[in-house]
Amino acid sequence: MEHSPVTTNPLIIMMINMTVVFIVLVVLMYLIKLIHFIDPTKEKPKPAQVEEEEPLVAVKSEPAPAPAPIIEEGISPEIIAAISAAIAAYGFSGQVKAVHIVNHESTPWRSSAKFNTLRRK
Amino acid sequence: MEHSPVTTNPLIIMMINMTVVFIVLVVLMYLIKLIHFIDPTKEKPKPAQVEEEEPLVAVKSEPAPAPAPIIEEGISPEIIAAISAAIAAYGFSGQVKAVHIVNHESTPWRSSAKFNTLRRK
Amino acid sequence: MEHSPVTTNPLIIMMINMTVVFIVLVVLMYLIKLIHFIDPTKEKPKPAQVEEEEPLVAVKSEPAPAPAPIIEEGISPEIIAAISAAIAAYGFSGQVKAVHIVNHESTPWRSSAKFNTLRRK
Amino acid sequence: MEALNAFTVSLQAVWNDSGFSSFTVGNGIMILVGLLLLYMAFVKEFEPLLLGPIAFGCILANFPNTGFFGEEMNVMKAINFGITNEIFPPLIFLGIGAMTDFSPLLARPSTLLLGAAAQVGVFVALGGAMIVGFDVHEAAAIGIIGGADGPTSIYLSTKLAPHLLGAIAVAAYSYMSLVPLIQPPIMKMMTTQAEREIVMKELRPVTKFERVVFPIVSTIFISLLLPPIAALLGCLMLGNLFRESGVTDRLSDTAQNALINIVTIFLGLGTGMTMSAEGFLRADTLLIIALGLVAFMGGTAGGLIFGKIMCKMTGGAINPLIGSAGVSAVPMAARVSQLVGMKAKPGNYLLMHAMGPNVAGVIGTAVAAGTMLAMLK
Amino acid sequence: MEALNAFTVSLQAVWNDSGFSSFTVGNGIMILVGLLLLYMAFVKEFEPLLLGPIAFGCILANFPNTGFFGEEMNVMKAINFGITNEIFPPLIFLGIGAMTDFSPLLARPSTLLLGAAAQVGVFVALGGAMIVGFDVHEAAAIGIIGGADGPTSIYLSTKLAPHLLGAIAVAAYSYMSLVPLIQPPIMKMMTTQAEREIVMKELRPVTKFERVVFPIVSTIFISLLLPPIAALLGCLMLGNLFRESGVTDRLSDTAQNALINIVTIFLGLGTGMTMSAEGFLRADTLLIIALGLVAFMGGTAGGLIFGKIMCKMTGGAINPLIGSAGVSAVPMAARVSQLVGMKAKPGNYLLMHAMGPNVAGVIGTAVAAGTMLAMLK
Amino acid sequence: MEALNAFTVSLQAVWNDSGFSSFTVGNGIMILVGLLLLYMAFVKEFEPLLLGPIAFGCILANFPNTGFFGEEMNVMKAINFGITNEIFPPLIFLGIGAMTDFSPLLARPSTLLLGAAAQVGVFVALGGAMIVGFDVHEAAAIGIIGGADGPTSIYLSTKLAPHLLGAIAVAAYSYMSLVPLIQPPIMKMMTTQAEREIVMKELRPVTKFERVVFPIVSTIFISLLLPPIAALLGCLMLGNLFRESGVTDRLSDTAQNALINIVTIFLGLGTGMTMSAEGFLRADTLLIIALGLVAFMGGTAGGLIFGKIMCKMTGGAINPLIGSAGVSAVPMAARVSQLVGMKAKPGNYLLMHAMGPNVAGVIGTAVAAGTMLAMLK
Ligand code: NA
Ligand code: NA
Ligand code: NA
Repeated sequence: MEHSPVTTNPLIIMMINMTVVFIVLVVLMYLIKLIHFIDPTKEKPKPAQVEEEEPLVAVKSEPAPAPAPIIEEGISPEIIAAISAAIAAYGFSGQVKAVHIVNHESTPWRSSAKFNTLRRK
Repeated sequence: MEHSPVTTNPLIIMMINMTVVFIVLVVLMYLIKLIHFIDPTKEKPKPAQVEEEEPLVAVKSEPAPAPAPIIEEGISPEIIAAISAAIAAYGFSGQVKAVHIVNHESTPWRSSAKFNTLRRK
Repeated sequence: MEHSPVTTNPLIIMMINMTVVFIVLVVLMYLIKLIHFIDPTKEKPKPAQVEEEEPLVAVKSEPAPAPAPIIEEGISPEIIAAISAAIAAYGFSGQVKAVHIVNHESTPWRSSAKFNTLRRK
Repeated sequence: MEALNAFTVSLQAVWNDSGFSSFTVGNGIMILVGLLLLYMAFVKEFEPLLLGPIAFGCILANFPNTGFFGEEMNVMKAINFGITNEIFPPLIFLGIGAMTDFSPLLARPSTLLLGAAAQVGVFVALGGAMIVGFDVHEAAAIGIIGGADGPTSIYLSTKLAPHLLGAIAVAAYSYMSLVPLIQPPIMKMMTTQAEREIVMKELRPVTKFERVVFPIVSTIFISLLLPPIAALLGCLMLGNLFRESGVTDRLSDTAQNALINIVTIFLGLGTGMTMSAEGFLRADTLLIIALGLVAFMGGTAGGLIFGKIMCKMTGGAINPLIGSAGVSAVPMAARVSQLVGMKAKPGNYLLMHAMGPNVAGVIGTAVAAGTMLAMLK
Repeated sequence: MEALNAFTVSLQAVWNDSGFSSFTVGNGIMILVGLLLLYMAFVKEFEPLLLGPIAFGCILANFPNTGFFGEEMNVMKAINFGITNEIFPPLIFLGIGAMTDFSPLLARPSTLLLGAAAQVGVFVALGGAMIVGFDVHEAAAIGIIGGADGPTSIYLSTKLAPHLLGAIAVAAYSYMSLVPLIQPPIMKMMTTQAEREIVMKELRPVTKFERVVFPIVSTIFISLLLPPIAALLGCLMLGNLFRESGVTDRLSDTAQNALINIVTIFLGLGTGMTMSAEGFLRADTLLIIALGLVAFMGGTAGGLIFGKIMCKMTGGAINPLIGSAGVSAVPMAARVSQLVGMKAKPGNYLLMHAMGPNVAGVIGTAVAAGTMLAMLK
Repeated sequence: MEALNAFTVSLQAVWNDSGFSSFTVGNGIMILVGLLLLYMAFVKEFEPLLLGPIAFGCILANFPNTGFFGEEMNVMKAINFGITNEIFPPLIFLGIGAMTDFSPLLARPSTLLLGAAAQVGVFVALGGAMIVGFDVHEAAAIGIIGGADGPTSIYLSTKLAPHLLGAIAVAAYSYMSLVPLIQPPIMKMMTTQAEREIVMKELRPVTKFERVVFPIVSTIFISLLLPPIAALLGCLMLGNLFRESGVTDRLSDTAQNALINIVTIFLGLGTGMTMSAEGFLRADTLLIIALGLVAFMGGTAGGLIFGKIMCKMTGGAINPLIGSAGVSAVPMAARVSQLVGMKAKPGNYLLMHAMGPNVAGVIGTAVAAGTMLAMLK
């Protein structure tokens, strides 16, 4: 299927291609939203979001008995850790011990460049 | 070597094939017996088989000083463990600590389905 | 590039080949010396070589506070260990704990034949 | 205006060359089949290591215009080359050999007979397939499903009936996963409570000599008698030698890890990619699936019947429940024997005893495949 | 005398057939180029896993009389076969998929738009390349450098402009390593201090259902729309399925270790071996390197601009700094977003948020490649 | 009656197509040879990693009617493709390079001369082979046995005398394992007690710079001078670079584990499968084995003589016992030097010093192979 391009104007070629890329990724975005919408395993949204109440300084308050993390079925520990880290990062919890934010962080593939800024305590 | 089958009768084809399979595996059975027969490393059969004396209830009798397992040269620890397990399973020894019955049990290949019924103590 | 050999005299063929091998490896020897010569990371030779003073019997003299090994940048720990071992082997130091002389020693590739003569203490 | 025109024409061109424009109902159904297989593989955990890649390959194969099957070489075509030339199944067997412990079989060689008897399912299905109209080559490939041995099924199918490869592979791996559902009712029906309660005598120790000599001798004997499976059986036994020799652990380790995993990905993907709509969406496929079930049940029954015979002949020393393990499906079928035995009499550990017929079933199925190839090829 | 004569003639023959006698200035320069690349790879640590083998391959390719490119098959020719037939890039993507966590993208799917916007660099470079005189196929292959995605660049180049493969691969991997130098100035220039200080809301949890369904759905949708990248995207998503299914850890492990490492060695060596003096030592190569930089900067800017738009539209919920991560260069670009964010406001952890556009950029570049292939091939 | 008739005919057909019906005395003897090699590999532990697969391949190759060497592609034919096109030896060398530490050689570069001197065995055997009637190509391939380097022997044999591959590979790997028996008597005979007691000065430290630059420089120099071994030597040195660069541990690890193990299985099997009765059961094979022994002994003597010369020239700084390690057979020959040294004077640790000539011998043999290829090919 060898085509002769419909135009030789670089600008038009750029616009066409860019448009197709955007269309594809926008559709993909809606597909992800659809997956989330139909997800039979997702947690129902909770009425009161407790996390937003604790102040930033409470990060170190380990003596206080922190509630066990709510573990949904089907969510991997990494995700939980990541979420906990996000919460911790903004000062809402004193309970997270160690965090692997994303798996690329720990794969040897990229081991030459390491950031440890997110590892806490 | 493309043959035209000698018969189109399914029943006869079945019988022929089944017969060949049986012949092959029967010969293989005798080959295994032959291997065992000529095995220069095999232990001579002992006159008195002590294991058959202890009753089933003795499985938990750990305080009694159990004899060290007789280790033949050329027998891998797995086999010894397997044998010990067999003995233990039928109540003749109180000495086995941990058992890998067959290697499939521990390979990751089949890790999705795990039985631990044979692990004791 | 199929040649007819210039001679069929085995002796001459032997001499020619051997000469080429020697020429190549001699040049390679000088290349290694050149690499060492231009090496921007190499340590300057020290005026006094302390190591040659201690007697052989001092190998076991651990109580004496041995100096920390001089670690050049760019030298792997294995090399240091190897060097330390060499020194230790001739009795000049009481400080080496464990040595991997060459990596073949520890690769599984050759694990069937193991020498432990160089492992000390 | 030129811009807008070019724009429309270009989008049109992308659409025209896309898979959507050439998409057939068949493609759609096959993608649904692929999704169903993915569900079976990943949610129901039916042999996910193989059925996962097979399912994904099935989906990939049904995207139009990908050029996977065109003139030009590409990664999918290279994988297909390994399928159509039977390169992958022997390499899988190399790893399986390195994972297999033949000791229970060597300790009680009579269990080879159970591994032979369980092949009756193969030939029952072969006969059944011929009766419902498949030709003898197709029937042989279908029958092998009853062998409960994935690589052997794929090997035989590519040689005798490549157009049925997808259906046969899917049936073989699915039923292997269903062994814990298919076998127990048959086992209970065909054995008496007294038989199920039989406690077997412990296995004798097996020497390293036996474990090393067995793969060599069996390779020589079987390969000489049935040359068409020399590659398959040779690789199985070479892998086993790597395991048992005691001096080639490196090779054993790689055979049962990196190598088998890489080949498994390719074997699965390549097998799935043979699943075109024309080949798969036919009444034949349903027949194959039905015949596969017959084969599995036949093999189970065959093993049990022979188990009962051996039980009689040995004066009750053999628990017939280990017979059903002769279908192979290692080690699932052996576990089923154990489970049913434990239900009849708690503490009746049959697993080790069932491993004999279980690994014998692998050899038995390879021999059955060799027999059929020798007669038909 | 015969001896001495034979001696002289033989030495002369060895010299005549040696590489020295056929050595060209071009070979010499290319070996120097290879040495420079080795220096970049091993001392400057520019993607050493790929650039190391590429550099070594470049050196090997410039030894005369090795017969690597002759009639007879040999190991280097076999590796070259895997390059020219696009066999290696999909296998690399299988491993990358097994290493990739799409959760941040699934938690905030709007970041896909940033992954799309960052592809503007690809097309800016495409346009630029056409303007400076490359034909449209070459221009597309050059543009893809801006995608910051090695395997995709190699895949597209082999399909559209194989003679430029070496220069494009080198540019792509070099700039990927230079992301921490190239991006920060642009990021600081294009964003305000207030924007950089924006703290983003934590990501919602993502279920296993989402993580398993996403690779399947995206494979189906994108492969149907853009069949030319079905192999590449299919392998990426199959690898991701191995990772996420929870029941195929063996395959995931091998895909991201033994398999990807083996293929990386071959891909690098094979790519380097396309770097002949005639192909590389041209003004075009400098143009390609310049255009590659334009592409990277364009992509960074595109992502940032769209980040600013999203920031506005969400009332300040999106920190525009995560936009630059849309160029992919996983996970380097996301780390750059984090670093610049932390400099603006200590404690402003953007890494996780930037991983969304970052992995979206991988998909975006594959889609851009597919689009260009659909239009041009 | 039809049934019984069909039954008989079928059994007859199976038998006729079986290997038994076409079995020759030659096959039988070769299978015995294979069994003997298996015994040597697994019981006597003669290089079991290579000799095991070679032996098994030899057995497989001598089953008639397997179709391994027919028109149709199959796994064994695919493996054979990798042998006949010299694809496997360079990949083995990639792993060996990743396992090799050149530091002892870099610390004392004069030991390269010992690695050169030990090649005298190669050329002695070459001359001997020509004298007993082999043509010069065959003689070169036979001579390389003296290099004590399996992959190089296989590489050269496939290029110059593929019909002798099996015998040469078996001889090379067998003698490598016999180094601890072959060398010590020669070493004791050719050295004085005083020489054996020489304690060598410790090696100087080697910098990372040297370890990284050496493989690059030696690849360039040797490949330019001897292009026929560019693939072999390039792979050896690339593997070494993976090891020494410090930033490619992933690749180094895979090269010396998964990759080398997979290729070892294939190389061994494929080499063994060239061992047909016609090719192997000839008086030539006995000659080759005898010449191989001559080569080994010649190499040992050559290394020792040069060691004595160096001992003299350095005023007793070099223990001549390290000369015999120049035959390579890494690290066995170096251990033999150490053992003999320790017997002469307890505490005289020569291992590290002998590693220099030992790894030099690998390079020396590759150079010898390159020289012969340059002159003869
Ligand atoms: Na079976
Ligand atoms: Na990208
Ligand atoms: Na050598």
